[in-house]
Amino acid sequence: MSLFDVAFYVLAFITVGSAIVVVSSRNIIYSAFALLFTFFGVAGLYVLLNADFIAVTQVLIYVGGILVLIIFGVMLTTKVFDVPVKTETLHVGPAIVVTGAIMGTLFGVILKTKWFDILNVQWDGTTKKIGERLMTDFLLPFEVASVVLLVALLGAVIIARRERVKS
Amino acid sequence: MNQNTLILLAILALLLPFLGFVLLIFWGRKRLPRQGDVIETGLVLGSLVLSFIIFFNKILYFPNPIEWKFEWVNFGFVENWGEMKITLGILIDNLSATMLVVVTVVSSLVHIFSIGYMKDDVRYSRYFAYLGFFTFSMLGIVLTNNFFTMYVFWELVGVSSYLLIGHWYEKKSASDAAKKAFIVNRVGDFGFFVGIMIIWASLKTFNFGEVFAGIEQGKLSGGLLTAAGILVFCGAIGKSAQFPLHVWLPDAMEGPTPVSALIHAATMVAAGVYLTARTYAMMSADALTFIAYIGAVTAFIAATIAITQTDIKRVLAYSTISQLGYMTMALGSGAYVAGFFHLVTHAAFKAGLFLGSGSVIHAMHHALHKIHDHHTDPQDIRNMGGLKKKMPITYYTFLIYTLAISGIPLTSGFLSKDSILAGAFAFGKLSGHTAIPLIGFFVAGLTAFYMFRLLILTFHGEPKRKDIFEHIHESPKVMVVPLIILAVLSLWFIFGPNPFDASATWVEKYIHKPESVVPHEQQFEFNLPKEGVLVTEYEHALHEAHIPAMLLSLGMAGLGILFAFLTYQWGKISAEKVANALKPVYTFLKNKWYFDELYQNTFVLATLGISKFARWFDIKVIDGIVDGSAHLTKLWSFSVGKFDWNIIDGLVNLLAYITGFFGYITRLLQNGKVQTYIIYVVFAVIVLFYIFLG
Amino acid sequence: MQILGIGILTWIVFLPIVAMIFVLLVPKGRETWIKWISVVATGLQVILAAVLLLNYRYDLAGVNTLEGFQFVEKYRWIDVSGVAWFGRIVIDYFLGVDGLSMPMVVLTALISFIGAIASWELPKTKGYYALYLLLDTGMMGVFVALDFFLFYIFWEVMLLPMYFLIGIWGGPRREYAAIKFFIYTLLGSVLMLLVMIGLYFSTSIIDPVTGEKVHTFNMLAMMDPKNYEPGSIFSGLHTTWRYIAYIALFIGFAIKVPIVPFHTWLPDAHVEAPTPISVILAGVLLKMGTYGMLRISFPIFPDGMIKYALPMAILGFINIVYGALAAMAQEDFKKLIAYSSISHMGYVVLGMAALNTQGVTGAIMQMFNHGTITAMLFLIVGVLYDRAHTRGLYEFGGLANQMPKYFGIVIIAFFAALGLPGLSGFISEAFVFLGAFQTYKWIAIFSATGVIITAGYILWTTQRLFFGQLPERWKNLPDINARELVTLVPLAIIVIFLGVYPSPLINLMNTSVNHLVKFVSEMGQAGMQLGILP
Amino acid sequence: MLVNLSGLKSVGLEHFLIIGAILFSLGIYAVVTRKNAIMVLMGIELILNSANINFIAFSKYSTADLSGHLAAIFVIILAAAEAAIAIAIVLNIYKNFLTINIDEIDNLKR
Repeated sequence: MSLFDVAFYVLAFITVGSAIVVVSSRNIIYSAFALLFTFFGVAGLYVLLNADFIAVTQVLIYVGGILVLIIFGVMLTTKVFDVPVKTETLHVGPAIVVTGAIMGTLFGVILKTKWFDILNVQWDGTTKKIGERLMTDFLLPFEVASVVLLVALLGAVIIARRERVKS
Repeated sequence: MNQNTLILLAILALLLPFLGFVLLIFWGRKRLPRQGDVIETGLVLGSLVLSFIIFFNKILYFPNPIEWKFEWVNFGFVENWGEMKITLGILIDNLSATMLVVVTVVSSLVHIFSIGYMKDDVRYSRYFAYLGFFTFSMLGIVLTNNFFTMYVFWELVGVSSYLLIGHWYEKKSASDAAKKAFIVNRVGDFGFFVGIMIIWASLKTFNFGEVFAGIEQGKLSGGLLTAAGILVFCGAIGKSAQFPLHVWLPDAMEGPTPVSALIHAATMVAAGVYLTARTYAMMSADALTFIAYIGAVTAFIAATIAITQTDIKRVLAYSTISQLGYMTMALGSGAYVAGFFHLVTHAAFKAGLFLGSGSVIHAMHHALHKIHDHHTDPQDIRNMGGLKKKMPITYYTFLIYTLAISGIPLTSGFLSKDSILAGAFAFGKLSGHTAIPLIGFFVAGLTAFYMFRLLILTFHGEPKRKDIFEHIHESPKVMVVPLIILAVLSLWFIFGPNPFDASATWVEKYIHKPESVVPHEQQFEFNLPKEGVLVTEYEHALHEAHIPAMLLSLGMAGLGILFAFLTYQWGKISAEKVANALKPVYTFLKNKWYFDELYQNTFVLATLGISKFARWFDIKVIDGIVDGSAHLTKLWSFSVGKFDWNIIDGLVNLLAYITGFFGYITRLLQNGKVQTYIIYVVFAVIVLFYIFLG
Repeated sequence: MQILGIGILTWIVFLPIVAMIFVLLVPKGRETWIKWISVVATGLQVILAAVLLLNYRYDLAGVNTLEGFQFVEKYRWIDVSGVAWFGRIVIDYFLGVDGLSMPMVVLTALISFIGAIASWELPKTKGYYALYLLLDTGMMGVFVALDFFLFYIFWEVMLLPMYFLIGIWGGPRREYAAIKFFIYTLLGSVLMLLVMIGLYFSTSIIDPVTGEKVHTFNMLAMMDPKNYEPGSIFSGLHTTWRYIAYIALFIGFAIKVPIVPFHTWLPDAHVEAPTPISVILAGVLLKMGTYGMLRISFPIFPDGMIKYALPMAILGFINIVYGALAAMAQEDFKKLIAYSSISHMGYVVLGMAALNTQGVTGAIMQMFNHGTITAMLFLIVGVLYDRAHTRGLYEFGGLANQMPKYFGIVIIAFFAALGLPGLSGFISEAFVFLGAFQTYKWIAIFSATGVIITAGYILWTTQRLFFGQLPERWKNLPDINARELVTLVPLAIIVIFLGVYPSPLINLMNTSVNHLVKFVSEMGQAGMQLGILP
Repeated sequence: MLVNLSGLKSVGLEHFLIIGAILFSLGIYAVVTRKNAIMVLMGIELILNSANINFIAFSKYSTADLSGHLAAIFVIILAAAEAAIAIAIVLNIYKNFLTINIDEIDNLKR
């Protein structure tokens, strides 16, 4: 059991454990915070996978952006002080069955499959390479993504804008 | 003057009255002067002049018949027939020439008389138009050379008679009489037409000459020939008011009196006799016997009825029927010339009688009008009497006519009647049908009796209604002149120099009995020429019968006159007592032998009944079946509809229900919650995964 | 003969359709245009008919020979191969006239024209005239079609507008009358259709275009026994199937005539229909039945005709007498005229059954004359009804003084109807009787009694309407007006002219009639002699 | 934790895939069960993360190039955009319905 393995298991534990908390916690605030740990765990896993740029991006965007956004959403839509921020669940039974089924299926598939050509490449740093490829092969998706982001920004603003003319 | 000119004149004479009709019917009432009466009268007078020209030319210069034909319709060549065509035309022989004169003379006089009589009538112009139309049709009958146009004009005469009888159509009785006249005539015409059909089918022609020639060749003989003869005579039965179709003529007196004179006394009713004379050659012995009996029966029935009638015109009407029966009887019994002679003389004096009665009625009418009496019948002889003083001209002319019709010497009637009776006498003797001369002589007496009864009651004695009598005046000149002319025409010298010898008259001289074309075995034996003998048995008998018949008829007439005077003038015999003594007979006669009632209750009611039944049958049975089948169809479709509703629709509904059930189930899944759908999606993905990869 | 490159018969048939399109295009509120278009179109039809008459050759017979037909137009209309088990279907657009159809074409043109004028005052002008013109095309087409299929199509085309014209513009019981008319006629059509199909599969001719043997609807081909395929249903002569077909066809046409007992649609339809439609119905439509017999039944089934001539003559007799009797019992003026139509069509049937020159000539003349006379009669009823709004015979009286002109016209029409010599009705009746007498003596004699009954009800009606005292309520009835006179006077002139001088009409049909009689009697008897009896 | 510890092989592709699968399943579970829209959103983030893990893992062990990384970048970009929009929508929903419980917003059914 190498250090790599140990690190993996630790990170896997953090990720899965916190994800379970996200899913199972009744309090939405707890879920949000547990999600923070999940994101960190995932970022760690990225590091293990030699994906330094992605790991950083993960932390920056998910933790710094999305999670903050989610917490804002929670804050804005939940009367934190009056009413318990507990959320209700519905059809838990079918959900467990279905998710169990899908998880079992995925596990079966993953374990049964003979994964060919295990390379296990080690990169020295991916940032530069990613940048190059973004500017060459993936230029169009890159630009489209920027447009999408812009539109999403505008859309979000318009949708969430408070209508003043309302009586 | 050649034949063609004569034909041309004949056509002109035929068309002149028609021209008058056309002018008057379109422009008469408003445009023409005096509503056109003068025009029409003038045209008929023109016709009269032409007729005289034709008449004298014909009998003086043309011994043979003049005929003109034209092809009217051509059917081309026809299988089993040959060249099928219908030729029409005009035939002028002595018979038609004489008749032409008779018709135009009477017609002209009636026209003139009408100017006075019909004055102030509402439909004055139309009246003259119809008179013109009648004259045209009557001349058509006279001049035609074939059965077809004979029938055509026959019917046209019927129509003009219909229109004239119904001239005062506001009166129900007038329009009823007109209708009756036409329909009864149609019955006779039906027989006539069937006869024509037989002739056409067997002889392929309508032309008189060709028909007779064909019969002579034996193309039509036996029972069919007799049938054809009798059926053609049926036309005469209708038009000449012979028994059993005589019922229309008395009713026809509803028309204006001059019309009665022209149509229902002198000309149209004589057309039947004329037709019989025309077709005389084709009459077989059986047909002739039939004709003779019809004539005799008619003469007898009508004479008996005439005795009891009180309406001046009805008496004359029955007398007309009786005289027509006489003529028919004469023709049937072989006295061809006598029959026709009587037609001619009768035309004059009967027209005169009617016009005379018209003059009386006219006077009565005006008198009643003066005293504002609108209920008294101006035609009833029981209201008259003593008119002799007030209307002398009318009286004396009327007297002459009465003498003529009674067959008193010095009148034309004596000449013709005597010949008829002689013929009947000979016929009765030879054929054994003694009833015919017996009836003949008896009716001669009756005729004298009822005619003098009429004369005495009307003109002699004391006036029965003084108030009316006060206002009676002699008729105007325009009415009196025709009376005088007709009276002159009723005297012997018009016809022949000897007042006692009919054979010396021009009628006997120029009109000859046509040779019969009937096969010998179908003729009377006594009519057949014998070898070595110049005259037939019949002619011989006729000659022998002359003097006895003359004496006997004179005796009968004298008796009749005597009784009339005894009863009505001198009051020796009370008419009422006699009537009461013979009550049933009197009632029977008074009611005209109940013919009208008989026909009404049999033929008319039966026809109406059948027609009602036909209507009922149509509505209830045929339409019942139609509607019934429609209902059945509806019922069937209704049950099909039920079936549809319950069974087929049931199935459909079941299907729909099942679908709905599944839909309901599915709807349960479809709860509108996104997350539920996501479960389905994921589940489906798993299932699909296992399906494709499992 | 062509006008603008189109055959004159096509013109005469389809001119009304063209006019109908114009009528439909007329904007709202211009009803007068519609009327004038229709009148002009039907008037042009009359002119075309006159042109036909002027160019007509009197020496050609027609009937069963193509060469004998005139103004022939023959084009391939439908030619479809491989239609299921039918094989190749060939239908020709085949028009032509001969002596049998020429009088009817003239009559149709004339009556349509007069009907169009008489329709002037009817409501819902556009729909009415459109249907009227369509009807006109149908009628004209029936009389000139020489292809059975085409004939059938025109026959049906006529049916539908008639249904609506009665059903919409009719009197109070119009729906009943329209449906009755429609179903009755449809029954006849079905029988005709069955026979037509049977004939189609029995006959075959060499197609001139491709040279192969094809079935045909050509009527002329159906008249020639050589064209019948051996073993087919109608081959041979005097077979049971042919008799059945003849009877079926006869009933099909008899409904239209109408022959008792298939006649009850007629009184209802006539009474309910508006005046011009009654005129068309009686003036033209009834003749289609008898025309169909002459054109189709007789020459195609001469054997059946000969065999059933006697029953046909008896039916003619029944029609005459029964119609007249039923007419006598009517209280409705129009119904009386309707029944008189039945009676008068009986003469046609009797004349045709006689199957000799005079009888058939009389029959066709009666078709023509009845067309004109009965048109007059219905117009006359219309005139009275328009003024008094009632047709009860018992309600009138004394109109002769109130409406003298009307009375004059009525007298002409009435006397023509009762067969007064000098008017056209007499000539045809006389010829019918003269013809019938040669073949069936007793039937002719008994039928002639119908003349007496006719006189009875006609005179009775005259008396009811015109004589006697005028009831107070009719004191203000106006006399006949100019437009009505325009419709009636031409007919009256024709009635009088043909009554005095019928030769023009007789010459028109004579060659054809003689040929038809010869052809039918020879063909019908040929089979008997050959002993091809079943 | 279905990993067989006794025969533990060194950490490789499978391990990361398993983590991805677990996260995916948990994400699905959150999306399906939670009423709160924001919780649903969190579930979606989990799913996206699981996908990213897979991309990166395959990139390292299987394809040996950076395509996976790039895909992951785009996923992250879209996730960011999606989160922004989603939150905006949620706020809007809250404004209109005064709740963000999805089961109460069943307009689809009507």
